Amino acid sequence: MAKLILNHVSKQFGTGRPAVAGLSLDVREGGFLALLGPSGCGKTTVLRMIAGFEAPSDGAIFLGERLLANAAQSLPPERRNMAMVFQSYALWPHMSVADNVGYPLKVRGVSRETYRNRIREALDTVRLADHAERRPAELSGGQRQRVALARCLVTEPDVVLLDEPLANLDRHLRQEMEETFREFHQRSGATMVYVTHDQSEAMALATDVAVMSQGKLLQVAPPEEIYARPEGRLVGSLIGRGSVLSLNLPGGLPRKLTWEELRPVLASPALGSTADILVRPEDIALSGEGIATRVRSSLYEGERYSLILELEDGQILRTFSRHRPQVGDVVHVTIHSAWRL
Amino acid sequence: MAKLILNHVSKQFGTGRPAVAGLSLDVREGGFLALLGPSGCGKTTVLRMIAGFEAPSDGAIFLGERLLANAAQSLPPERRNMAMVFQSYALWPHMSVADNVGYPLKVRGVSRETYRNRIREALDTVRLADHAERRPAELSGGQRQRVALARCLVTEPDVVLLDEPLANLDRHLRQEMEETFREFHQRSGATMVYVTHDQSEAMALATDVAVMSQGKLLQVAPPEEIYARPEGRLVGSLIGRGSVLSLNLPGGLPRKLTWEELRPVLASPALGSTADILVRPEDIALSGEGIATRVRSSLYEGERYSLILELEDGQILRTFSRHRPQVGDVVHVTIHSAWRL
Amino acid sequence: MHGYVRPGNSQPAWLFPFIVSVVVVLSVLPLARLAVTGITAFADGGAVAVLTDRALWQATYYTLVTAVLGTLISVLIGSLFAFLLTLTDIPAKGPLSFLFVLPMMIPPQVTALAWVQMSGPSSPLLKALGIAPPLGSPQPLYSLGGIALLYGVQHAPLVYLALRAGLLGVPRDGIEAARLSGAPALRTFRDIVLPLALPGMIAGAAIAFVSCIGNFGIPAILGIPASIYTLATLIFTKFAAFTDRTFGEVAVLSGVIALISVAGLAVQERALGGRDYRILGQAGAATSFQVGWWRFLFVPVLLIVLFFMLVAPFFALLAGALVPAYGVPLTLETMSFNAFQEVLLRQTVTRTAFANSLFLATVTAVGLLCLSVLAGYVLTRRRDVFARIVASLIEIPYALPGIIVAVAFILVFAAPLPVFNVTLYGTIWIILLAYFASFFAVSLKPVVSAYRQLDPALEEAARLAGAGFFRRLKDILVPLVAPAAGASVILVFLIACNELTVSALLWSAGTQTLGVVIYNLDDSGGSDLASALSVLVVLMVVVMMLLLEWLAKRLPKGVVPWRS
Amino acid sequence: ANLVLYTSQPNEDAQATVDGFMAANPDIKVDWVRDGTPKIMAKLQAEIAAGNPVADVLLIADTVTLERLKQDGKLLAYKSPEAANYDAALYDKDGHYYSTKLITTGIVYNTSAGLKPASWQDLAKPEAKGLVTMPSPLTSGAALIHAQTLTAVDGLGWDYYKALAENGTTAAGGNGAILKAVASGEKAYGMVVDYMPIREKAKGAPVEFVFPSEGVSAVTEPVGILASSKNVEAAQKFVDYVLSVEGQEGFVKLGYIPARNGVAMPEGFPARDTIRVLPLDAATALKNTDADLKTFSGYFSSN
Ligand SMILES: Nc1ncnc2c1ncn2[C@@H]1O[C@H](COP(=O)(O)OP(=O)(O)OP(=O)(O)O)[C@@H](O)[C@H]1O
Ligand SMILES: Nc1ncnc2c1ncn2[C@@H]1O[C@H](COP(=O)(O)OP(=O)(O)OP(=O)(O)O)[C@@H](O)[C@H]1O
Ligand SMILES: [Mg+2]
Ligand SMILES: [Mg+2]
Repeated sequence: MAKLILNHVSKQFGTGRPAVAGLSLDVREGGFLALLGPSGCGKTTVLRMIAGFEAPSDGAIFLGERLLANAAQSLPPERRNMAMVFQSYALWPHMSVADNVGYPLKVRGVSRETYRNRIREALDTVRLADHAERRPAELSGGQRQRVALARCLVTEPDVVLLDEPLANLDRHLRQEMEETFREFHQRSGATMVYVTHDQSEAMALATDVAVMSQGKLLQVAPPEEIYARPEGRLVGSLIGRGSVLSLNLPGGLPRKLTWEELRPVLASPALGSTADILVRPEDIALSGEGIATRVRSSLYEGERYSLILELEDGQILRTFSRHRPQVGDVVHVTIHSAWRL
Repeated sequence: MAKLILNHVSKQFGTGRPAVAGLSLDVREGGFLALLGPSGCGKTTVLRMIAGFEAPSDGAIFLGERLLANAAQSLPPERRNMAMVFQSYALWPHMSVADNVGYPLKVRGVSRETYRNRIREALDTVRLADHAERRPAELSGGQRQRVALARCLVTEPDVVLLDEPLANLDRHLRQEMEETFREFHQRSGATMVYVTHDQSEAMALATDVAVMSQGKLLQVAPPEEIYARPEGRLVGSLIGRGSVLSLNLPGGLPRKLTWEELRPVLASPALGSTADILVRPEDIALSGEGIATRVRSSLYEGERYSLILELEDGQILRTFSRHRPQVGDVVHVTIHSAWRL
Repeated sequence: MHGYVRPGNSQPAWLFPFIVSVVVVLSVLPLARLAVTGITAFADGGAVAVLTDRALWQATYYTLVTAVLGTLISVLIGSLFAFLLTLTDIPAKGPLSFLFVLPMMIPPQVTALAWVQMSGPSSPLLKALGIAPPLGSPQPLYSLGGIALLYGVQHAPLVYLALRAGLLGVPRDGIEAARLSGAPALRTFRDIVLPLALPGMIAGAAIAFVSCIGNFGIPAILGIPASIYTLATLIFTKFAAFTDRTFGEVAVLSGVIALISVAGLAVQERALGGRDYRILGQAGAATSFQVGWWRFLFVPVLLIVLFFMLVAPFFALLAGALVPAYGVPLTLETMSFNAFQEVLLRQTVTRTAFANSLFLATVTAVGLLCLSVLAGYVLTRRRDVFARIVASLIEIPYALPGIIVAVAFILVFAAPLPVFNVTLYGTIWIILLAYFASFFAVSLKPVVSAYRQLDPALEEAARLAGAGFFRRLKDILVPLVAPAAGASVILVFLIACNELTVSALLWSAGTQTLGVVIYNLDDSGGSDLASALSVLVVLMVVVMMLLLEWLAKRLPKGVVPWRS
Repeated sequence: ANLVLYTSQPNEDAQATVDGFMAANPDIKVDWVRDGTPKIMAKLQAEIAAGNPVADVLLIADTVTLERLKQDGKLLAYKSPEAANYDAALYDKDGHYYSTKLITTGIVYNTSAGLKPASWQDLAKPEAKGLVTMPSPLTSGAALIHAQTLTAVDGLGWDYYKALAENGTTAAGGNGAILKAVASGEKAYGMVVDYMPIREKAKGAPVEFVFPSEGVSAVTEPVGILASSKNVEAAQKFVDYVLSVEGQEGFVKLGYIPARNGVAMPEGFPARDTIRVLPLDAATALKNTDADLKTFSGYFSSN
């Protein structure tokens, strides 16, 4: 196990825009990196380059001292000792579930007994022990995804690549699987790279979160850090469910703003040069006082309502409420804290 | 547009356990039904029977007065005027994105101009206008899913079936797409059946939520109702992120329990016949008073920490906290309200 | 009720009956008529004598041994080419696969003769190397092994084309997942690629096997000198000494061939049995294996194989066309273009034959493609006994030697058709019908295996889009099975182009085919003319293939087998 | 309807014959089909079985084949006025068929071969071991007749064939294949019909043909009219034409020995009286066919 290093990696598919552009990233030894970013930003492409399915058009990838790939040469995937859950699962339709899961073991030539035990264990973990003899075509979407998961975790890889491994699972299974990842990570010490659209998943599992957009890396930081101190508008709006306001901030203020600092700014219209301010929903309190906003929409989410509030100048704030305000109502809010991006 | 009626529908795949067992369900005219349930419970199978890809082994499906299918006969899918987003997308690899999206229009023989306009609109909606000439193989996972979405919404179907249509999209797109569904639903009045694992999605969009498990229907109700008054342990634990306690309730209590009613029960050990009590995380307050619990785990989720608290007798409670307690700490909680399942 | 179908049924109600009636006309009727004639010929007994004749069982044994060995060899060569030229990055893939399709155009007799000469006492090659055997030493090709080897060489392109279509359907992420699991290239090939391409491979093997059973040219040249009779050559000897029992004997022999081919089909079903080949999600493996330095081994190997399969026989043909008489050494002085002038300018029948054969081959290839697309659909969707019977009935005519098919068709069609009161016999249409019957199996095989690999969701999505059966056939299914459809059309076209034995009995004035003309020229001592015409046929095919190459941009991806 | 001729003559010869006939009878049009005798017979028999034979006139192979058709009642009896000019052995006395030419089978050898054979017995000599090839009676009717003729000769008999088999002789394909094998030097000696090597030699091929001293067998390419013919008159004219001096001279021009008495020999052939044609009784030969084939394959299946 060693550090995974991406050094100025680019990938062109010949479509004009590069899928990945000059991305540099270190994943520390035994780290658990969550890779976030909008659809089509190049996450899968990064994983595929790490695994060795695509050669970088430029730059180099190392695992510790060992060169994995650069534009000229590339270690074949079968010699990288990695494992991956594919976004498309990539199950082998001609093999049973058990054979799919056991294939990496078979290639490594383990004894029959170990083979059987490890398959059973892996299938137990993903709750598919009684589907061992089925073919992938006879499984539901989530079951297929779980087979892919079991196959990924059955060996002892140096690097584990997970491409939306839980997208098709219900919440319960998801929680169980997250637990499995955590255990696996602790037990094996493998370096893990995890692509997901589910942020609470990412935050809960990862030691570091990387945010990409349009092939570029925007920020890497531990979860708490990236949530509390995102850099730039894109990261700010991508992480968490906050809203970004353009406000006319006076100079000399700290990045973390309090209600006292915000209140005067909110009252004055945004003119001239503006700054982007991130306001998290949990930092907004619906109270009788504060500034007036109009409820633009309120959506039931079970636990609470998710509100979109409109400021006077038309900018919006997102927040939650346990009660349902009527659309069009005027509510007063205070903003405990905000973050200048 | 008319009511969609599933009448005692069953489906056997010959694997011993039926995939769907005696399911009866009405989706009201122009309704928006969210279908929830654990992985492998038969959701996709229900959609496939409504679409006409699988014939029910037993029972019948009607759209208004019109029989769609029973065990003996079936209206072919091409004559049902439905649209579907497949869990596996089912894009046609030999066609460009635009052709994929436009195919249902082409079959309907619309004029060239309408054809082009409608495709452009649909692709704009899913933010793929500049990928119109690509092949599906050259798209990312989320982009493929969006093509499938665009194809589904391009015509004016009577019934729209959505099988995890947003599983691979980031939060922003997801919100936009939800908005699109809502608009589409209002504009077209189509009956929609929506399978998802994301409950806030389901709650926010649906007029009714149906919960399935192991091929059976457990409960159908409007979102607020099913969240507030779930029937049975399964629905209770599936909807929302609550925890279910087994408690020794005295007789004569209402189903909705207050702290006053709960407090004595929690103090006494659960012996003899017990009742299942659902406690929602948002109904738990961490306060200096109340009963003592030990923090078993606390996971960062960005907005807040998700806690698992252990009661004295080992049962667990889930709740949230904006601050991070240490694992092993003792915290006192009060439970504002709970629900007897 | 109107518009309803049986549950789980995606094909229109008329489709299966339609296919059944086609099969009845093309296969059941002629075969049944032959059987009836055979039984009548045995009116006074004698069937037992034929069945207990040692020669019959000997021939059956030889047929089986040579066919099985030949199939193995052709699978070996065909797979080597298909794999290297479809999935790896070796250089010059296009030209190599272009050339590999050509050997099908060289009549088997020519290849056989070329090889006999190459390995015989008068071989220029061996002479040059100084290892030519002395005059009169036994010819090693006159043996079971020799026959099998030539079968293998002759049918390798069939396997190549069918397997290539299968390989194109293997999903790329499946290969990648295997590589990441730690499987090196060969292992991935064995565990993932091969099993997933199995339908294509088995289709190829089945075509090769059935072709071997029915082949006449190769065992006639290589077997008879060593007194090795296969069923096909044995049938021919029965016709040579015609008696009133001949039809009976021939029917029995044909029955044995039919049994072998049905058994072959059963083996094939068994091999595919119960498994699922539906590719889930995105297909399209494209180039997935880097050969690296191995290319310096692979490319020469492919070139050597091509030399023996194509170059040597072709130059034997060319030499035969350029010398004035057989046995005259080819030198600059003896060389003459007389034969070409004769066939091109003076023999009017050449033009007729070109026109006829082109017409027949084109209509057969295209017509059978349409039938195959329909039949393949039905046969993969309904997997019941009836489907299997229909599949066998389609198979049998191809397994029978052409002369039998022709006789059966004469029996049915020599008399005017009832009701219509027209006689097909003596027109080009009866040849066309017989071609349809003979080559249906060739056309169907690759298409069926491609259907097996299809992800059903793709058709379902089209149905939901509102596309009726023909619509989705045209827009979705056919483009998706395009590589197989391309293979099917090209296979049938090439085979029909220089077909001989069926048309030999069915032609009449004005309906000569190229095969018939070449054979007659050769048989009448004009071997130089025959060679010249064969060379011209090969050139014509090359030109047509180049035309296809030019068209390829407008055809669906994968249709043209030498483009990747 | 046109007169339909089924023939096994080579292409050009068939065309020449038909052209000659049509020149002599401008009001009759002829369609012809040519193929090897087995295929022509298969076609004809299948047509007969289907109840609609297309052919009117046959001009094929040998008297044994036509004798068989005659015995099945498939041939029409026609007494041609030209018959007077033929040996009685050359036509059926009831007029079902008439021989039209003599195609003899002798020995061809490659000019580079060591031994210059002069008799059939020479082929069984040790010098020819493994160097001889011949058409197989199992696939060629002419080869069968050849075998039946030779084995009826005193001093040859089936023992001769046995000796050939032991001497490594191969029995392969048809006459064309034999010629190719010998011309290309793959084999040194072969049994083959006369006109092929004589023609090829003229074109420069390194082959020589000999009429062995014991005599040669001959097939006579008889002509006959099918009983089912709907064109009897034209068919009779055709028979008369091929038997006439004019028709016979046409064959000579093509390089065949004429059957009619008093017609000159073609170029490259020795005088008619130096060639000893061995006799064959069609009816007897027909009767023994099965047994002879068995004997033959008994000798030749062991190698
Ligand atoms: N073709 C089939 N043959 C046999 N069993 C099948 C087949 N298709 C589905 N099943 C089984 O039927 C059950 C229901 O499958 P279905 O696909 O409807 O689940 P689902 O609710 O959509 O699950 P998911 O959320 O994982 O997609 C599963 O247990 C699955 O294994
Ligand atoms: N084979 C290809 N050819 C051309 N373009 C491609 C190819 N594969 C991916 N792309 C493009 O590269 C970009 C990055 O794709 P990638 O699959 O890495 O995105 P992603 O971040 O994984 O997105 P998602 O979350 O939707 O899966 C996308 O815009 C996609 O269209
Ligand atoms: Mg992706
Ligand atoms: Mg599903």
